[in-house]
Amino acid sequence: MKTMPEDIEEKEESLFEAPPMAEQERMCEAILFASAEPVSVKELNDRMPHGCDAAEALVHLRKRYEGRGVHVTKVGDAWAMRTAPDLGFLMQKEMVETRKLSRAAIETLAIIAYHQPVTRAEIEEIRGVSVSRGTVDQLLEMEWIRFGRRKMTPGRPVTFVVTPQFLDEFGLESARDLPGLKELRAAGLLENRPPPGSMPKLGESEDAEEEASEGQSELFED
Amino acid sequence: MKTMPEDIEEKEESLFEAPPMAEQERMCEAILFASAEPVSVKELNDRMPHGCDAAEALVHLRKRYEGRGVHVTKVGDAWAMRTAPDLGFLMQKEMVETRKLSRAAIETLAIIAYHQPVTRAEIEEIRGVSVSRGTVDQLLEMEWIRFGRRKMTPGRPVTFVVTPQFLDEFGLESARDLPGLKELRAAGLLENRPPPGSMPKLGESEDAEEEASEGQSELFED
Amino acid sequence: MAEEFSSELQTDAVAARLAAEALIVDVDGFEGPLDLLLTLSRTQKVDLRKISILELAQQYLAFVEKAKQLRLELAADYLVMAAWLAFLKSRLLLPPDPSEEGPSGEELAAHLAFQLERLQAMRDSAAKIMARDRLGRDFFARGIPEDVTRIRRVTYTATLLDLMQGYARIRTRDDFRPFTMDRDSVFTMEEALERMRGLIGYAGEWTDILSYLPAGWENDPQKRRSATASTFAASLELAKEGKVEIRQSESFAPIQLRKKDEDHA
Repeated sequence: MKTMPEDIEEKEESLFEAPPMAEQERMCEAILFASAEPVSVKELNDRMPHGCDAAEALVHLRKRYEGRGVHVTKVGDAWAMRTAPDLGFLMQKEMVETRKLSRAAIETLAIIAYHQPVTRAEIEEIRGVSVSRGTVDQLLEMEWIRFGRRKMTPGRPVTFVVTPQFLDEFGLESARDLPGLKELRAAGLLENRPPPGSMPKLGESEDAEEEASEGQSELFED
Repeated sequence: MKTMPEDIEEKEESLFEAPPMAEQERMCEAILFASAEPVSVKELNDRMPHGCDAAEALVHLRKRYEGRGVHVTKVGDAWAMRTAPDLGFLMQKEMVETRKLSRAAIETLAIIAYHQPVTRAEIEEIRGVSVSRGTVDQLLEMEWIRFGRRKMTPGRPVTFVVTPQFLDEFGLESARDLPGLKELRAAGLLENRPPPGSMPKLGESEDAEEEASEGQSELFED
Repeated sequence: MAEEFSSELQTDAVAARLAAEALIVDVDGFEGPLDLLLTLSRTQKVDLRKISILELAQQYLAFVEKAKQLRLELAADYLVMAAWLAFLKSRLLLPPDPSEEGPSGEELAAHLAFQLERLQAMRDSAAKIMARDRLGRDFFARGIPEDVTRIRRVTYTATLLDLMQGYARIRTRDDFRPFTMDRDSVFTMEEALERMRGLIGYAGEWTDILSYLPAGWENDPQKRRSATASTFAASLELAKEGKVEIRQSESFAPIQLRKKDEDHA
C-alpha cells in the first residue's frame, strides 16, 4: 500500500521480527539448562533467532529465578544456571551402613553393664585380654557408656557406667533388669553349671578390693 | 528420675517439623535440576529433610514450570527436568547422534511396549518371523527393554518389558501413555488370541512355548 | 465392448504380473510370510477389516507359483504358509463337512485377518513412537549435572541377646579356664591379639603375617595351623580396629600387614 522506502525497510525488518521477550527468556532458559558449560551472551545471541537480545532476556530470567532453588549466575563472561548455594546439603546422599558391634566391644559393654561402675583394669581382668582404647572410645562415642566417678583406690582410676541411652536402646529400665546368670543358663547361653565356689569374684582385681559393696555381683547370683 | 514422655515427644516433633511447602518446592527444584537422570519420589523424600512431601511439592513445581523453557516431567515413578520440545531447534550443539534402528528392532520394541510383559514366542507370533538374537540384544543394550518376570506357563519363558529409560527417551509419563493404546485395546488388537486349531505357527523358534492367553500386563489393566 | 473389456483385463493382468515380479525380486526384503501377506493385501485397496482372505490366499499362491517358475528359492516358512493357504482356500470354497473336526474356514480366515490387522497396527504404533519428540534430539536433559556426594555413615548395632551372649561367653571362659590350658597346641585368638598388640608398633613396613607366629610354633603342623589361624584372625581384628592394614596380592599369596599410619587414618 505504502511505497515509501522507509516503509519497505520496516516491513522487511518485521519479517525478521524477534520473538517476544517472554519467548526469548524461555530460549535462554532452555539453552542455559541444557548446555554442558556456561554460555556467553554472544553465543546465546548466535543460537537464538535473529533480532533477539539475550542480555535483556537474561536480566528477566535472572530475576525470575531469584529466591528459587536454582539461580542464574554469571561465570566469568558467561552465564550458567546453578542450584542455590543454601541447598547444597541436598546434593549429598547419606548412606547409613549398619554394622554389628565387634565382639570385643560387645564383651566390654556387657562387662560394664553387669559390673558397673567398673575400671578398665577390672574389665581386662574379666575379659582376660587388654581392652583397646578404640573399643572404649567407640562405646563412649555411641553414648552407651560414660565415665563414672573415680574409685577411691590407689591411682584413683576412672570407672565406666552405662548411660540412659544404653538402657533405652536395649529396652531396660535399669541395669538391674539385665538377665542374671541363672537366666542366661536357663536360656541355654551358659551351658554348664560351674562347680560351686568356682565363680570368680566379680570385679576382682588389684585395685578393686574395697568395691565389693558397690558391685552388682549379688544381682547375678540368685 | 521421672521423664515426661509426652513433653519430650512434642519437643522432638517440633524439631523435625517439615519446612514450608514453598521451601520443599525449591528443594525438589534443586535436586531435579541438578540431575540428568529422573529422580524417584522416594529418593527425593530421602534426600529432603524429615517430614517433607516431595509428591506434593512436585505438583506445585510442575505447575510453576508450565509454559517455561524447561519442563518438569514425570517418567514412570520418577521426575525429571527437560527442555521444552518446541525449543529443540536451539540445541543443535547438544544434539546427540541417535542410533539407527532396524525395522525389525523398531517393530519388536513397539510390540514389547504395547504387549508387555511379552515372551519371545509372542513377539514372533505377532511379527510372523523369528526374532533374531541381535535385535533383542540391541534393545537390551540400549536399556530400552529389560527382562520381566517369567510367565507362569509351561517352560516358564522369560518376558520382556520396556524400561524407564525408554519412557524418558520418548517423553512418556508411563507405558499407559503410549500413542493409540486405548484405541488398540478397544479394537481388541492387544489381546493374546490363540490361533484356532490348525493354523501354522508363525515365526516359531526352537524355544517357543505354548503360551496360554494371559492377556495384557497389569500395566494396562487400570 | 467385449474386446475393450478383455484388453482392460489384460492390462490389469500385466500390471499384476509386474507387481508380482517386483515383489519376488524383493523377496529378501520381506520379513516372513505374514509381512508378504500384508504387502499383498494392500493391492486389494480396502480396509484391512474388509479384506478378502480368499482373494489374498489366491494372490499369495500365485506369488509362490511365480517364484517357482522363476526358480527362486523360497524359505520353508513361505511354503508352509502356501500349503496352509491352499488348505484354507479349499475350506472356504467347499461347503462345511459336518464330520470334520476343528475350526471352520471362516474362523481360520478371521484369525489370519486379525493377525494382519495386528501386525499393521504394531507397525503404525512403532512409527508413532519413533515420530515422538526424543530425548537428546528434541528435548534435553541437564547439561551440567551435579554430582551427588555420597556420605557413608556407619552406625553400630547390638542387641540385648548379643550382650547376654557376650557376657555368657566371658563367664563360660572363666569357668573352663583350666581346661583350655590343657590344649597346649592351641594358640587362641586372644593370645595372638595380645602378642600382636605388642608388636604392631614396630610394623611400619609390609610384613608377612607368618612372621608374627610365636617362637616354637612354626614347626609342629598342628601348632603351626592353630597359630596361623589365630594370628590371621587377630590381624583382621586389628584391621577392624583401624590399627593395621592388610593386603594380599592374589589368592594364596602371602598376607602382609603393616601399622596403619595415624596421619592417614
